Amino acid sequence: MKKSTMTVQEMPGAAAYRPTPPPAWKPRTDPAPLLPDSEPYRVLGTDAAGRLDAALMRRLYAELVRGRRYNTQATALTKQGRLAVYPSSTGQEACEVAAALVLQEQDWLFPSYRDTLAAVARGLDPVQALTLLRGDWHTGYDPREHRIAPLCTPLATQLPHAVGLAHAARLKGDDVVALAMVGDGGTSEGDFHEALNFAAVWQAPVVFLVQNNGFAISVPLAKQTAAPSLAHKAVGYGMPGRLVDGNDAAAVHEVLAEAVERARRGGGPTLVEAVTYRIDAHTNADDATRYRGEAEVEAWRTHDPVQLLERELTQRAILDADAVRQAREEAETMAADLRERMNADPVLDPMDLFTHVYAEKTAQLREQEALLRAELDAEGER
Amino acid sequence: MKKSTMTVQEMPGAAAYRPTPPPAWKPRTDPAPLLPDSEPYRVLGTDAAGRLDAALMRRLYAELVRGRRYNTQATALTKQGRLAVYPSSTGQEACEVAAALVLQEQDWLFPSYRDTLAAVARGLDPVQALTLLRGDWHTGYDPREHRIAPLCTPLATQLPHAVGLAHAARLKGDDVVALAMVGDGGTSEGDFHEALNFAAVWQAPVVFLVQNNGFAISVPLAKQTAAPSLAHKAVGYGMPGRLVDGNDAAAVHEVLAEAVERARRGGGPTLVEAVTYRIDAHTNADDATRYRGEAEVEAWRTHDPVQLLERELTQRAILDADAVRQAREEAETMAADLRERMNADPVLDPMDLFTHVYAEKTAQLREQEALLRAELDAEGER
Amino acid sequence: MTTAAKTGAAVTAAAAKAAKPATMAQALGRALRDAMAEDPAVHVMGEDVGALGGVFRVTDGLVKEFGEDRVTDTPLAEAGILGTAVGMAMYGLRPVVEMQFDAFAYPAFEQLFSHVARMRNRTRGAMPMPMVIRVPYGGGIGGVEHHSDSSEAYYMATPGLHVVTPATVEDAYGLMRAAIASDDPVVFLEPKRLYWSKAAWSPDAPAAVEPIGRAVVRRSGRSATLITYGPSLPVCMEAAEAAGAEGWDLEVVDLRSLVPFDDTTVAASVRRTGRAVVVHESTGFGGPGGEIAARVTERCFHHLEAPVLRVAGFDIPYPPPMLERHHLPGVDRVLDAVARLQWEAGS
Amino acid sequence: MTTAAKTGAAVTAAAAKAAKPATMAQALGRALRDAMAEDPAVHVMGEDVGALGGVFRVTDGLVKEFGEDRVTDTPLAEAGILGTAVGMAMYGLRPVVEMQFDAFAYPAFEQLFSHVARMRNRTRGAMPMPMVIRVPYGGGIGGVEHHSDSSEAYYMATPGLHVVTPATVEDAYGLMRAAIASDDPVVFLEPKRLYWSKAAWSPDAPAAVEPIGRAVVRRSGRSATLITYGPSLPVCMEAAEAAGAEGWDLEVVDLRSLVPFDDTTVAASVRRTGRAVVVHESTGFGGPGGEIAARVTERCFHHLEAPVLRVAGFDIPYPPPMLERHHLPGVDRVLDAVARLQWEAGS
Ligand SMILES: Cc1ncc(C[n+]2csc(CCOP(=O)(O)OP(=O)(O)O)c2C)c(N)n1
Ligand SMILES: Cc1ncc(C[n+]2csc(CCOP(=O)(O)OP(=O)(O)O)c2C)c(N)n1
Ligand SMILES: [Mg+2]
Ligand SMILES: [Mg+2]
Repeated sequence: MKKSTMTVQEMPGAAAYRPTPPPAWKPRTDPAPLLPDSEPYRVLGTDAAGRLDAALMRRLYAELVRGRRYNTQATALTKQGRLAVYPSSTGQEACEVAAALVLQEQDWLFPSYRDTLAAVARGLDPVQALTLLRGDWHTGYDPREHRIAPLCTPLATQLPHAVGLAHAARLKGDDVVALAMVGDGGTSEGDFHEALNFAAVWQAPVVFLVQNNGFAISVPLAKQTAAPSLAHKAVGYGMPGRLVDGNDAAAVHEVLAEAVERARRGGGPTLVEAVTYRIDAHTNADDATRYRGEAEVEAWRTHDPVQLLERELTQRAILDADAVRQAREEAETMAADLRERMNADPVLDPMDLFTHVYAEKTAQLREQEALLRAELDAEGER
Repeated sequence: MKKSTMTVQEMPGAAAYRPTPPPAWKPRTDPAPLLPDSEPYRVLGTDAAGRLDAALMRRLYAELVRGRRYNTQATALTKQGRLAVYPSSTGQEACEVAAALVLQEQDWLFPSYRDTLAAVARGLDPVQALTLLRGDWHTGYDPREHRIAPLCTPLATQLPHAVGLAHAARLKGDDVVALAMVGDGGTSEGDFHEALNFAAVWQAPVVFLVQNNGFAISVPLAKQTAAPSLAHKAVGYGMPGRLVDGNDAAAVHEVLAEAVERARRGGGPTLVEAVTYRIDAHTNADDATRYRGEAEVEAWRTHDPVQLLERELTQRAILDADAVRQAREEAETMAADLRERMNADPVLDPMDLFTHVYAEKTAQLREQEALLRAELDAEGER
Repeated sequence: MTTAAKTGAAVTAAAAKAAKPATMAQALGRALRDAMAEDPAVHVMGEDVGALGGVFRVTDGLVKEFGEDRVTDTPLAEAGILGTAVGMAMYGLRPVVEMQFDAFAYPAFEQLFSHVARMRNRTRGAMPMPMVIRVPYGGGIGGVEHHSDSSEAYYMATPGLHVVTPATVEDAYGLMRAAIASDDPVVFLEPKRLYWSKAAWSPDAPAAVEPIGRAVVRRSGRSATLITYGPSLPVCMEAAEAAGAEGWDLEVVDLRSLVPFDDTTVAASVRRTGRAVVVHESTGFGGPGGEIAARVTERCFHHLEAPVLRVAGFDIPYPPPMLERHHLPGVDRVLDAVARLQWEAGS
Repeated sequence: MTTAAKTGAAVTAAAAKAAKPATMAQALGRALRDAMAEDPAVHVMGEDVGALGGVFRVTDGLVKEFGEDRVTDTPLAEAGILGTAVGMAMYGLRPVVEMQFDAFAYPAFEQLFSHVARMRNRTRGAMPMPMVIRVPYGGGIGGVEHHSDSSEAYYMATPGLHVVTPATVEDAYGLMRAAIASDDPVVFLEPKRLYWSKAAWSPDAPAAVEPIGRAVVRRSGRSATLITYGPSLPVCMEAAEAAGAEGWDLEVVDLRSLVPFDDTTVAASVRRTGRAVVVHESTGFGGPGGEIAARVTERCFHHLEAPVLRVAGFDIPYPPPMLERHHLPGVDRVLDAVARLQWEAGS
């Protein structure tokens, strides 16, 4: 009680008072290096295109053509009832492909439901990549074998997984970078926030790629955020933010490659916003005419990632008519193969329902398994 | 199929190609006005102190003295078993008091469990404010009567409430601002992110006050965030961030008053980080010696909010010895009253358990009520 | 609940017109519309509820009629949606919140459990939470992972919430009106696979507002009682028809409200029949069936000829669409359970 | 589960020393320590688990012994904690995650329900989730709002999770070791009010690792079975003692594991006694008791002299500390239920 009735003039040391900065008040770092450019970074159509790596660009181009074809083929499969649903990435192929190409063998990709193409560009069998969307199982591949996490549906929930995995790899001393993909809508989820914060605090080797395609189903970006850009969110976590033209494959590749390299060097996480556009509806089941006009879509069609790259590379003689033809042929071959294999009914075993719930089946599950087996026997199905 | 096999040179309009910016690519606004100062804003000890409002400062001072006394008294009550627990705001009184004083009658305060003092400074009966922490009920007052939301324990969950209430008031055309309080640790929760984003998108009249007191229980700020400051998080939502010395009552009041005024004018939300320090342990049940040294605490004691204000006001002759004495006497009176009233056992009715679960008791609850009544009758308690 | 009473009167007063077929989705939308027209405090909010009309089109047309201030496409964050709705209710509004799919309500569970369900209790009645949380639930629509969960057990285990679910087009309207009129928070479970179910139903003379908490006997019978709700009601009705061939005359009770639970109607039926099977597609273990079987047994023990059996989804994560028919309780599984009701030992 | 086997061997091999009293919190901490010492893949993470040793001091001393990389004070965000733990488990670590209090696990429910519980199933076994989620639960410690929830119903209703809870100091050690050794995710419910319960227990010869999924008869009796777990075990033991005076010889079964459920032990007991009461402090409606009573009845119907009764917390939000004793099932309430087991009609 004594102390609190003393006036400050009577306080020992009061004269020498100088508010020294204990921890909560440490000198703040300059946010400038964290801030993204004010306009999306571009390479194609700019002077920077003069120093393009020809071999890389040809590869990127071939993958873009293949990617576009993959998207149209998968959408066609929904019409034939061969896929339950397909969230197309038509118009976003530059992001999908670049995300896959910047990673090394040992790195990990964390795709969302829209990112089957990124998984395919990384080398996954296109049929395996579509298992979730065909509906025979939730994941069609062994994530550890391919270092591709399962396609993730609950929005933004894959982001903390990427952080945890990258962190674990770093703790073990392994050279692994994780690249996680999320949409503009997904940035509004709490999991986005928590994941980026953990990543920054832990300085985890992870790259967050936000594909801002303008919409979360029907909801346009303006109803999603009031921020100067989604890349500006980086500042609040103390990580650098980059804003890039998501339809400029060369630019996306460069920015992501830099971020991956930075993470690999121990420089911590980066948030990349790639500005792009969803040319198709949200999925084949969606009716986009309810919430946007055709003029807007047409405007974006003139900024098509495949065409942008093709034109630049052709102009610079990095790509010739042969290479273009070859890319298309390869894409058609992939599509024909995909079509054919997807036309075969997947082999299903209803007893799989019980197989991987736990490491070992519980007595309860064994009872239920017996029930189903009896039903199937009665049906004569097995 | 036709289109996708055309080269870009063949495309209609390809020559005229110019990437026009549809919505997802709208010109980005300049983040500069959103960025906080690089050092916490101060008034006391600076030239700005020359233009202090004497009446307001005397009121602030009296409330700080009362607030400090309230904190010491409440802590004493835990030792006497009269409070289940008390999370003291000793050292943070400038924030607590300023938060209350900047609001008008019709505005709403959204306090956390640490902010009983803000509620008391707003005019709530000190005993009612302590009901939660005494343990006779979860909330001791009618939130609508006082426009003070229940003290909120699950971290950051009160923030979306403040946004929703402010938004609802605005929709109704009412002149209401909501001020919500949260700790540095609470900024890591997803609800913080979602609340700030909703507020910015809706341009809701709400002010977020983060009291950065250096710790979330034992976890220091450095393990909580890598951001330049917590105020920098504002940028990612497109709202202004302000960084203020949380022990400088004049500065906190000024910054909060500005933010409240801005919200009232329709200017939308503001994030304010007040840098302060938790002088006491997290609660009376906590042992702070496990995670911090006494030297750090001592350093902050020399930057005490009550003393800082007292010294400045005394030097500037805004406060004289009489006023100081009077403030202390009033504080002692409040403390004596609080002590006395808290020493009386609260009147409890076990049947209250069933009263406010639903608007009307379900048959099920009536059965359970009968069971308890029979037990109490058997015990002879009622 | 003056609002409810008023609403009931208004509805009864409406002139009856010739009924045309309507879907459950349409009936729900109509209930929202009528409630909004009557009470300016009712606000609809969620993901894609505006121009799109929701992914199931339940809110179709509302934004045109009532504007964006009352029909709001929110940012994509379920905790934020429910959390801001709490704030709106604190200020006296009556938010109707849409969770796009059952599994996507999980991020909002802290707000639901810790605030929506407790605010009235916390404040001794000073601050009620009149809000409806619409949750499309259940499977059978060929949805990929996370689009077919049955999450009713989570809601049932949370005191302070009402939990209702319609199984008919009429009830969809009536229960929704009652839910919006309620001064308590109501989790409104919408059976996805019944969205497109149709019934002759006139939107100009909509069904009466059902008081929440009353089960209904959908089919009378004397051999045994099928206790069910929502998506499993059609299954049970079909099973009851088929059971006739086996000589069983089954009664079917549609719970409609899981909280509060209508012990009176259910126990009366089981006392009459002496046998019961609970049917739902939610997983069996820890699912609603345990509670239901336990309370029926507590109340009807000496009337029971056999233990109350449960037919439910297996205790597994919801399977992929190509396998879901093996998971969902169908007519055969219901009849098998009926056959296990120890008929030989019976009266 | 080679790890479990190895662990068991190690434990058995340890020389038995004179037992000193230890608290449940200490036994849990010791289990964490031993597991960490044995397996470098085990990581402890959560809020305040480092220097502070957790608010209940369970992780006391671990950061000193194993460093901050393995005992990590995370940022304050439960979904983030569990979500990053999922990623760590994907990479082969075995995270032990602490949720500070039951109610503060709710923000992590989407990660728990949609990922932790399903990842193995989703990937056909390729990506198991060996992790332990420690949840201090239940009341009786004078905690203010949100510090006394019993949330086991939520976990039980989620296939893919194991759910265990110790009631004794020995089990705290044994079950924790088994949980960490398990290749499946285990929600480990720690009864708060038993943290300071003591037993003679030698940390140098700790209890054997209990296989998860086995209930245990804590007291044999012939009149009726009390089925319980965690915080309610001491209540039931006391009730069983007191019941002797009334002429009832009660058997007490401690479930220890809610998932998987040990039907064998429980049903065997009830078949012997012919009567049963389920006792827990979680709310009754939609709580664990319904499931337990239903499965016991399904299995023992013709052995039952009376319906299985339930003694549980009321169907209300957890009350403030000054009223909690009226909410929590105590000895009298248990004995009242036993008295209602229709003794007059019995054998
Ligand atoms: C947690 C959660 N809430 C809601 C949904 C339903 N949903 C699926 S996609 C989607 C929109 C996502 O938009 P965005 O993040 O921008 O990604 P995009 O689809 O544009 O690639 C919504 C609301 C979901 N999958 N997960
Ligand atoms: C959702 C949630 N998680 C955990 C807790 C337990 N808890 C209570 S206070 C606290 C630390 C909060 O730190 P901060 O936000 O900085 O506020 P301060 O206590 O410093 O005022 C924690 C972890 C909680 N109340 N709510
Ligand atoms: Mg999008
Ligand atoms: Mg703090």
